[in-house]
This record gives sequence, structure tokens and C-alpha cells, in this order.
Amino acid sequence: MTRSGTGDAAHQLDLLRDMMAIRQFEERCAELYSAGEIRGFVHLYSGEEAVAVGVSQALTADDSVVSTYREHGHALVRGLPLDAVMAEMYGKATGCSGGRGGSMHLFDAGRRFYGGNAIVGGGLPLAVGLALADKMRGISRVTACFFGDGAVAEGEFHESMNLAALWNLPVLFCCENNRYAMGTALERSHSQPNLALRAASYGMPAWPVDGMDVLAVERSAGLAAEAVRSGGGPHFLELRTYRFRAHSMYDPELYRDKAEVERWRERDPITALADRMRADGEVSDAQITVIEAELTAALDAAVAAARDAPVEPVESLTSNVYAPGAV
Amino acid sequence: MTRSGTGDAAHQLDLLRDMMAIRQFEERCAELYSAGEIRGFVHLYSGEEAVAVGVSQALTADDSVVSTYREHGHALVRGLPLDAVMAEMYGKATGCSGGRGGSMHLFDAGRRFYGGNAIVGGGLPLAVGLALADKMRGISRVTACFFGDGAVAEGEFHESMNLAALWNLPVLFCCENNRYAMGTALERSHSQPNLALRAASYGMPAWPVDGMDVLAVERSAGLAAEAVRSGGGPHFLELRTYRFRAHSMYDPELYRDKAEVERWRERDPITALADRMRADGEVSDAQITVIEAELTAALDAAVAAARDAPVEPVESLTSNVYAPGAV
Amino acid sequence: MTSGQTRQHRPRAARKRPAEPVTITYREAMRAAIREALQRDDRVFLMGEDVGRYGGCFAVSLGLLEEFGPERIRDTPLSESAFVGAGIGAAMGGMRPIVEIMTVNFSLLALDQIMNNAATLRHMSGGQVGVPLVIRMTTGAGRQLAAQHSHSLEGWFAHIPGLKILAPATLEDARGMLWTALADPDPVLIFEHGSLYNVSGTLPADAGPVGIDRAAIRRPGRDVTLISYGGTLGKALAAADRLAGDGIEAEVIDLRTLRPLDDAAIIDSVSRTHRVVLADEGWRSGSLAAEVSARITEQAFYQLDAPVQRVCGAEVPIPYARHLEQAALPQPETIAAAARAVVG
Amino acid sequence: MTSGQTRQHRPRAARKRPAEPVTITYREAMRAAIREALQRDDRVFLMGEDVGRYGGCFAVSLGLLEEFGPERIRDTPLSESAFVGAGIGAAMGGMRPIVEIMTVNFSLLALDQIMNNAATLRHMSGGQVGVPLVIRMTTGAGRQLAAQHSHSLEGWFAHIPGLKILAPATLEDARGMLWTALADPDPVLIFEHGSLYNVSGTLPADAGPVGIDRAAIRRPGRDVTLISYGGTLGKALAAADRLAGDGIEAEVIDLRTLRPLDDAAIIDSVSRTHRVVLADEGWRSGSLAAEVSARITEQAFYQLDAPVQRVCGAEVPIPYARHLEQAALPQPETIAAAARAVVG
Ligand SMILES: Cc1ncc(C[n+]2csc(CCOP(=O)(O)OP(=O)(O)O)c2C)c(N)n1
Ligand SMILES: Cc1ncc(C[n+]2csc(CCOP(=O)(O)OP(=O)(O)O)c2C)c(N)n1
Ligand SMILES: [Mg+2]
Ligand SMILES: [Mg+2]
Repeated sequence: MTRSGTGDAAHQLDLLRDMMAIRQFEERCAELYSAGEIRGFVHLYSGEEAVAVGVSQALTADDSVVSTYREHGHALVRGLPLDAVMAEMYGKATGCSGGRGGSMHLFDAGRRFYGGNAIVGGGLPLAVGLALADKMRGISRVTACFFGDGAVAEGEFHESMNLAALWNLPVLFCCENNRYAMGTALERSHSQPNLALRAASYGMPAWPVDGMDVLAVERSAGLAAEAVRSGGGPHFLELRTYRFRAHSMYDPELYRDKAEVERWRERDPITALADRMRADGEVSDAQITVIEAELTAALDAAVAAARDAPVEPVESLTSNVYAPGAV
Repeated sequence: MTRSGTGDAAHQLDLLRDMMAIRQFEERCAELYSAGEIRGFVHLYSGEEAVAVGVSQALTADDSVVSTYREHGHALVRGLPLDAVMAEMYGKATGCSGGRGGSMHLFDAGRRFYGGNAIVGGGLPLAVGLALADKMRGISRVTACFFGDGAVAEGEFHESMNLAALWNLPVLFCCENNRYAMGTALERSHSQPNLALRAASYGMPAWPVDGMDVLAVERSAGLAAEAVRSGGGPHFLELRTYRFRAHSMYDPELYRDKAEVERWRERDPITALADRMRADGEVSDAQITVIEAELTAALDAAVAAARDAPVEPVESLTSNVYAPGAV
Repeated sequence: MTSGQTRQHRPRAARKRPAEPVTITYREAMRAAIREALQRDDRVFLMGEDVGRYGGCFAVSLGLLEEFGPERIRDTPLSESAFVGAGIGAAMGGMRPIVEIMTVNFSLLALDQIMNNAATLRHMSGGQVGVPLVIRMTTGAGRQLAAQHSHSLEGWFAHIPGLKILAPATLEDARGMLWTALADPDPVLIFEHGSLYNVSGTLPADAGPVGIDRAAIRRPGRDVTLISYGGTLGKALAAADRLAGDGIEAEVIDLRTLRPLDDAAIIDSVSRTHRVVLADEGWRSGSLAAEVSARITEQAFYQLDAPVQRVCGAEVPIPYARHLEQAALPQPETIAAAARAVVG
Repeated sequence: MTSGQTRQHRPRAARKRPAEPVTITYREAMRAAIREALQRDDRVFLMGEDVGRYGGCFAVSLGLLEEFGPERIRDTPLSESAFVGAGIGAAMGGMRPIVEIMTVNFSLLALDQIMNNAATLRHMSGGQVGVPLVIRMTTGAGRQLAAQHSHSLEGWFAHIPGLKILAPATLEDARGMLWTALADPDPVLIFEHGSLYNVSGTLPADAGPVGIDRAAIRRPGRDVTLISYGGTLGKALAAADRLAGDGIEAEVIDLRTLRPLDDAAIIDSVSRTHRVVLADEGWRSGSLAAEVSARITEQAFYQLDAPVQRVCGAEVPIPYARHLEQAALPQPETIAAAARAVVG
């Protein structure tokens, strides 16, 4: 969304706004879900905003993004219209996937946003393939691939890392390590819980990043993306973050205690940036209030539009299974 | 087959005999295949004998073995009767799998020899499970799992290594690195061609071993198996070896040059041990000739028996799909 | 263990001494079955993603970790192929694992282990190596989970020799099939339709194991046979209710076991009603319904007064939007309409 | 590109100017098709295990590495899920990959990518993301390769909406289907029966693309319709020869495309012969033959003079021993016997 240098105040305000936009979207989704207006599995990103926003600074509109089922934030920061994303949550024809995808399958081919993949690890080979196509076609482009700490245990992770490294493909692997795969803690999933080390074992540059600090993410993503773009092969960022909410909308959260969640909430990436900016006199409470109001207004409008939007006609059920006219 | 200490001459003679037995079996199979007496895919072990023979020294009759489609050597050294193995090559009722398995699926449940798995990487999870059962049942037992360098690229390798290490399971992973997966050289398969390093990245002890030196294999396998048996968790041996013959019976061998094969043949594990023993006066040419003759006689007898053996009645086609009486 | 009956299947225990009925959900019945198995046989353990600390993705195993500990309620990393394969290995090694694949959608990642090992080992070892393993998974659509989380593949799995495939559609079967499956010397896959977990009803307090080799008539009738299973059975029964309003008496058969199929029960009913509608949530082409239709043709062609009809899932990855998803699935009304057409 | 015909399907080029016939094997025809595709479109590349330096597991791609280089004839590590997924991604990214899975037996490891991504992306993205990918694999039994190397799963794959499934049984189709498949905007899977590679015959020198949307009558007849495809087609034709000796004129249909099925061709033939035998190497339960049988029942029930019969693979992991393997597969004699039974 924003492309200027890390240092300046206006840029930091953009980062703040982007993170706030995601947070507001997520919290609104929680409400709408409880109200029964949106359905399916909905996985919220609250707490992890610095990752999507920080990484996106390193990407151009011509780059590609492959994401997971926890992808609202990635989609919004990629520039998918808020209305289209919200309409998708409602399953409407105006949704970014025509209502066929829902929360887990946001797509925007024009913006090279390739989902929205709900099979853990399933997006990794796609990212490898997109990067392979770019390399074979001589296009200088980065494919950013988001996935969680849990995905690292899957066979597809291993196969994809090896292929990307072996063929020196332009993939930026962004592992969102929020310490849990559903209810399974990192240490109970991985014999080597240092995931950056795990990636490095394939011979690609890999390092951990404070995923609660958007500026740190931006810096690391910038370095890594530049290296990828200039032919340095795949890079891996372990973005250490935390989800503030349940895994998906239903989750008794038996596997972690409230104190742990509270400790991480103290490191809220939005508060952290806002506090820093406030301390430096780069943003005022009033400004933040205005931004919040603007974001709320936009969300209200998106919700209203989504509610009113038409659904796809039921006759179209089996369209988009094959290309039009192909069968 | 043999259990005495590494040092003594009688023991070395046993090792030599075991390797020679495998070699003779393999070379006979090649003949029988060319003559059309045995069929299917047949993968010969010639050149790799030191691995099976060396590792087997570290195993007791109560341990378990999981192998691949290149498993004649593992089966013979495990003590499967020569006649039963040969009859299996002929698809006879007297074969160790009743003629249903063939070369790629030798089994002997009584000797805890669990095949004979022809899906590359497919045996690894089985070994993990066998070891898990032992651990849960409080049985002190090693499960030795053989697989090739090619298998290391498969997702199942990654998942299995992680599970074994995470749960500290008593598996001895024996990677037979013969530098090729069919026609694909190690370096074209793995971004990290040092396979012991790859395994070590899961946090398990792993080291390379000269797989052409049966005594070196025996030593390393002994150390590793002892550690596994005493609760030290999984261990990984990268056994560096070479196959002298084609991948399977049909293979134009376009992917490696004859000079390379010749260089490795100079390190033939059988010749190497025989030469050493001869130099030390521990074996004479005459002795070797006698052993060869004995082995040939046994093979001749096994072939004759296999030829004469009955096949399973065609009426039994669908037996062994479910347990008798179960459906 | 394998005895059973075609009509109104009853658990064996209940036949001995009808006990006080208790109110229970399908989820609780499943949980009670797992608990009982863990109590009865210390070779049994439950393994899968989030079966322990999370309490089970669909809360089936909630509380079992506390009761049985982490060795026997074993959380696994996300690695379907390895932990299913490890279940196979553990079964070979003398345990009686219950492996939970969170949902059928992820079972594709473990299909190599299921088809090439679990289903095959006994045969290719010449009968030496059995795999007494139970694999449970949630199946089906209807909850707006979209294309990657809504597969109904139990009928598809039923193609594989060496496996047995169960689809408990009732509380009694949710409670009773597991133990019988665990006692089976071969791999048994149990498919639990996600829409059933909250279904509640009564069971005798001492409900126990049930046979897994017979279909059951869930509603007798003489005009048309509706054949269904799993999550679609309720819809077939609802269709029968509607048909009764039109004076059409539909017999509703619950296949219960999808492999091996209980041909005798099917042919017996068809021979009485002479008309058949199959209701199956799976995609139509290559559905289990196709197999049942083919068998009826082969075995009861001359008994048929009308062509066998199928009401199946539309041939589309399941869409998220509710109206589209519902249109993609068999419904009581579409089943009833098909029945009216064959009767009419 | 998608035009075709039901009777004695001919390549389009041949219709314009019948060229000199050349003698060619199925393997060479496949290779010629791949070479032509690589020459015609530089977005096309071939990727898979041992397609390059080894020369192809079944020598299909022998020589192509030398001709097109390692970028376009791309050897992969043993990692079916990743390289099939990478093929999907590359197709999304503007390439036209031909991914070779060495044999169908290993495709299970890639099934998640095939079903959950390749077949699903277009739909769940609301039509935005197409996957113009071709996946080729060897299928089938008959060469004593035993339980893990003898699957016939093409009919099983035909269950999956979003895919097209081809089974070239003739030289013409081996030569002509690939280009049409590559021109298709959706994922197409091509199953090559391992027993066909050495089959040799003649083709016009300028043989080219063929349609992939129609079945073909490979032998006309009026007494019974034998429906088959792929590696079993030859057996059905051999059965027809035997039947002719008995005075029974069998019509032999080659389905060619298993998804979508050419219902019209099937029903048309059945409406003339009124009797059907299906020959399908796949395991009987849940076979493609079941689907075809169900469709015939639904669409031509009143045309049938006898129940549709199936001659399928036995329900067993394929055994190594030759006599058992042969007994597990459809044979000319068993097909002919079934035909005699329905005619008699
Ligand atoms: C292959 C597969 N197995 C299981 C699931 C069910 N599931 C959905 S999300 C999830 C946890 C993933 O954890 P992680 O990769 O850390 O991502 P996070 O949800 O924490 O962002 C699981 C087990 C799935 N979607 N896909
Ligand atoms: C999953 C899978 N993919 C492909 C094959 C075909 N195949 C059989 S052996 C082999 C090479 C395996 O190489 P490696 O693991 O190094 O063992 P080696 O044959 O060298 O002993 C291949 C590709 C297979 N059997 N299984
Ligand atoms: Mg996580
Ligand atoms: Mg090798």
C-alpha cells in the first residue's frame, strides 16, 4: 500500500493506518460472525498485523502473493478493495471471489494475490511454481509466500524449500510463527523449534525477525526481497508473532493461559508503533482518533454494501468449474 | 547373521561370506531376469553389500527392519531362507511372500522383516510407527529403516524425521547414499547434498560412514544402535556407497559415465575386505574358492527348488486382502 | 463381533437387558466409544492433530487427555502422511491405534500410506502382516467451509480393496462401531459427517458395540427404496416423511458400511419395492451411488419397474455462499422429487 | 480444438491431406507429441522425475534433454507434491507445463495438490485463476510389478470436478491428445497404460492434434456394445474378434476421455445394440464402469434387453505372480464370455 522509506513520519503513519485497518476489519468480522452474518471458518489476524504490513512494504504491485486461510490482512494490505473483501465474507456476487471462496479463499488475480489456501502447507508449492514461471520467463519478480509455524512440519514444506533452493527461485518465504498450530505449541510440533535454522538447513538465507515490530519487519523484508529480486535465490523470514484471538471463531483456548496472551498483548504491534510515534511527536491522539473514525466509516460502508449486494444466481452453481465454453 | 566382535578373523570371514552371498544372489538374479525366469522390477544391490552386512551386525533377532525395493541383501542378511527368497522371485507359493510380492516385496513377519516397500520414502513412517509401538509397550528394540538418498527429498522423510526426533523414538535411520536416485545425481536432488547434515538439522545424531567398508559400517552401526537401544532416540547413518549395476534391470545408464562406475568398482567392498584379510593372512584364495562354491551350490539348489515349487492356486487370488474369515 | 442384522439394527448389549435410556449427542457417543476403547484395551491410543490439548477440532476428544494422559491421547505435528503411516506401523507393532485425521480434506496427504501400505501390506506380504488400525475423520459439506474443506470422499475411499469403510449415521452407530472396528484385524476407516456431531437423542445407558457388516432399514416401506448413508441419511428420512404425506411409503436403507457393501440388504429391499433412489452427498460421477446402481442393475435388473435414480452432490468444488452450497447437495425435496418420479 | 467425432476418430490434419503413413510406436508417438508441443510454444516445458538425464522411466522423453536443454526438460527431486504443485503454480504464472508423474502409483503423494488446488482454484477464486496444466502418468497393471506399482486409478481420478481425464488407447490419440490438452484452459490428466508403449503401427506422417471430447467407435457392430478405454481397449477388440467367430457382432467403444464422459456416444450405441458389457481394469467397486453403468440405466433403461455387465479388475492389490495377476485383470476371454451371456 505504501512505498516510501522507513524513516519518515508520514510513512510510519501509513504503516500505523494499515495495521489499524486490519485490526478493525478483524474485530468487525468477529462481531459479524457472532451475529451470524458471516459463516464458515474465519481465522483472525489480530496481533499479527505488523507482519503483513511490514512485508508488504517490500513488495511491488507486480510481485505475487500466496497466502493461507488467515489472510484477510494480507489481502487488505495488498490493496484488495475493502468492499470486495467484506462482500466475500458475506458470500456475495460482489465479493473478491464472487462469494465462492469466503474468508479462507480471498483472490485477486489482477493484483497477483493467489489466495487464500486452506490446506496447511498447500500454498508453498504454488509459490515455488509461480517463481519458476517468472524465472523461466525472465521476469524479475518476487513471490511472497505466507504460512504458519505449523506448516513447517508438513512434507510439502520440505519439498518446497528444497526445490526453491535447488533451483534458486525468487521466493520470499514468510513464516508467521505465532507459536501455535491451532492448539499445538511450537515445541510440541518441531524437534527443531528454531524455524529459521530449519530453513537455513536447505542452504537459503534465513533469520528470525521480531514480528511485533512493523519497522523491523519492513527492514528485514526489504533486505530479503531485494536479495531475492536480484537473483539471490529464496530467502526465509521467521516472523515471530502472536495471535491475540482464538485459532478460528470456535476455540475454547484450553492450550494456552490467559497470562501468556496478556503478556503478548502488551507488545501489541499497533500500540507499540503508536506509542513510539507519540513519544517522538509524530502522531497525536487526535490524529489516531480521526484515522479510527475514517476506518470505521469505511468499514460501515463496506458492511452496508455487502449486506445489500446480490448473490450469484443459483443457476450459476456449476460455472467456474471449467473455463467458460470449455466443456 | 553373525554377532561376534569386529576384530577377529572368523568374524571377518563371516562378513565376507555374507557379502559374497548377496553378490552371488544378485548376479544370479540378473541372469535369471535376462533369461525371463523372474520378472517385474528387480533392483540389484551389487556394490552396496557392506551396508546391509555391516548394519545387520548391530541388530538382534528381536529388532525390526523396514526396507525398500532394493532389499534382497537386507532380507538375506536378516536370515530369510535363501530358498524362500528365491522362490519369491519366481512368484511361487513357497516364496517368502507367497509369490504375491516378488522382488520388491520380500516379507518375513517372524523375523520382523517388514518389507519390501516400493514407494520411495513410504517405509519411513512405518518404521516410526513400529518404534512408537515398542516405546509405548516398553520393549527395548531397535527398528532399522533403510532408504536411499533419493528418498530424502520426499515429504515423508521430513515428517518422519521430525516425528522420530520429537518423540525420541528408537529408530536407526540407514540412508543408503549411492549418489543416484534412478538417473538423478545427488547434487541435482538436494540443495543440501550432505545428507547427514540434513538429518542432523532435526536434532538427531547423524554422521557419514564409508559404506564400502564393512568394518566401518559395522562400527558405526554398533555405536548408533547401542545409543538408540539405550534410549538415546533416533540416529541417522549416511552410508556412502555405490550401485555397480543399473537402477533396475532396464536402464541405459545415460546419466553416469563408465569411468565413474569403474572408479567405484575399484572400491568393491568384497574385494576390499578379501584383500585386507588376504594381506593379514586371514583368508586364502582357496578358502574363498570354497565359499564361492558353497554359495553357488546353495543358489543352484534354491533355483532348482523355486523352479519346481508350486504356485498359489488361482482360486486364492483374493485371499489375503482381508484376514481369513474377516469378510 | 461381525454379526448384525438388516432391520432396525440394535446394539447387542441392548438385546440382553434394555437399560435406562440416556440423552446424548453424536459427539458424546463418539467420545464414549473412544473412552471405552481406551479403558478396555491398553493397546489402544488416539493420535492426531489437536486431539489432546486443543480438545479435538470438533471437541470429540475433549477431556480425554486429562483422563488418559499425553501418551495415549497423542497430539501430532501437522504431518498427515507420517502420523497415519506411524499408525500403520504401530498397528503392525502390536498396538491398536485410533488415528484421527482432522477432516477428510487432509486425508489426501496421507493417501499414499492408506492405499499403498495400510490396504496392501496383508496381501503383498502373503498374509503375514496385518494392519489392525482405525482411522477416523470428519467428512462432508453443509457448513459453508468452501471448496477445500467440504469433501465427501468416503464413497471414493470405498474403491480401495483391503480397507473397510464405515459411515455411522446414528447415535447407536457412533457409539457402537468403533469397538468393532478396533477388533477387526484389518484397517477400518470411520467417516463422521460434520453435520452430525450436534445431533442429540437417546441411547440405552449400556449401549455398546454393533456389527459392521450389515445395512439397516431405518424406515420400512413398500413403494420405493431410498438408499443413503452418513450425513445424507437424515435427508432421506425427511424425504420419506414428505413422501408419506403424498401416500408414498418409502423404505429407507442406511448402508452403514460402504465397503464391503451389504448387497443382500439392498437387493432384498429392491425386490420388494421395485424402485430405487440413491441419495449420496459425493460428487455424482464416480459416486458410491454409481456403484450401488450398477450392482442393482447386475443383481436385480428384472425386479426394477423404473430406472435407478441418483440424487448426488453437484459436480463442483463446494462453494462458500450458503444458497450455492445447499444447491450443490442432496436435499429432502430433491430426494422426494426423484422418488415421486420413479413411482409416478 | 475440441471438435471430434464418435466414429473412427481421425486426426484433423489427416483429413486435409492424407500423408504418407509412418511406422511408429505408442512411445514414439507420445514423444513426438511432446516434442511438437515444445517446438510450437515456448511456454511449454516438461518436468518430472528422471525425464531428462535418465531419458524417462519408460523412455518416452529419451533424447529431449539433448534437444531442448535442462530448463525445458527439467529433472525434479523425488517430491511429487511439490513438483506437481509447482506445475500448478507455473501454469498460474503463465507457463504451460507438462508434469510427468512417473506412474499413477506415486500420484497419491500429489493428490492434495491435484484435488485441492488444480481442480479447485478456478472455482474458489470465482473464475479468476485458471490452471492450464497437463499431468501425464503411466497407469495400469500387467507387467508383474505387484501391489504398489500396478494401480489403475484413472477412473478414480475421473470423480474429481475441475479435471479432465484422458486415456489415449491408440497411436493416433497418443500422438494427438497432448496438444489439445495443452490448449485447454483447465488441468488435464493423461493416463498412458504401461502395456501400450511398445505397441507399434502406422500413423500419417503429419498426424496432429485430435479432439478430446468424444468417444470413438473402434469397431462397429449391432449385437452388443463393449465399452472400454486405455489399456483394456485392445482386450475388448480381441474379445470382439472372438465373438465374431461365434457370429456375434460386437460394437467396441473407446471412451478416450473419462471426464467428461461422452454420454451421447454411449447411449447412441446402446440404443442400437440394447446390450452392454463394460471392460475396465480398475477395481470393480467404484470403478469407472460403475459410473457408465449407472448412466446407461438412467438414460437408456428402456433400451436395455439385458442388465449391463461389468468385467473389471478383481478387488485385490495386484499380486506379482503372473497367473494371479492375469486372473485379476479383464481378459479377452472374460469379456467375450460376459458378452455371450448378455446376448444369449
Ligand atoms: C493439511 C491440513 N491439516 C490440518 C488442517 C487444519 N488446520 C487448519 S489451520 C491449522 C493450524 C495451522 O497452524 P499454523 O501453520 O501455525 O498457522 P496459524 O493458524 O497459526 O496461522 C490446522 C491444523 C488443515 N487446514 N490442513
Ligand atoms: C514415490 C515414488 N516416486 C518415484 C518412484 C520411482 N522410483 C523407484 S526407485 C527411484 C529412485 C530412488 O532413489 P534412492 O532413494 O536413492 O534409492 P536407490 O534406488 O538409489 O537405492 C524412483 C524414482 C517410486 N518408487 N516412488
Ligand atoms: Mg501458527
Ligand atoms: Mg540412491
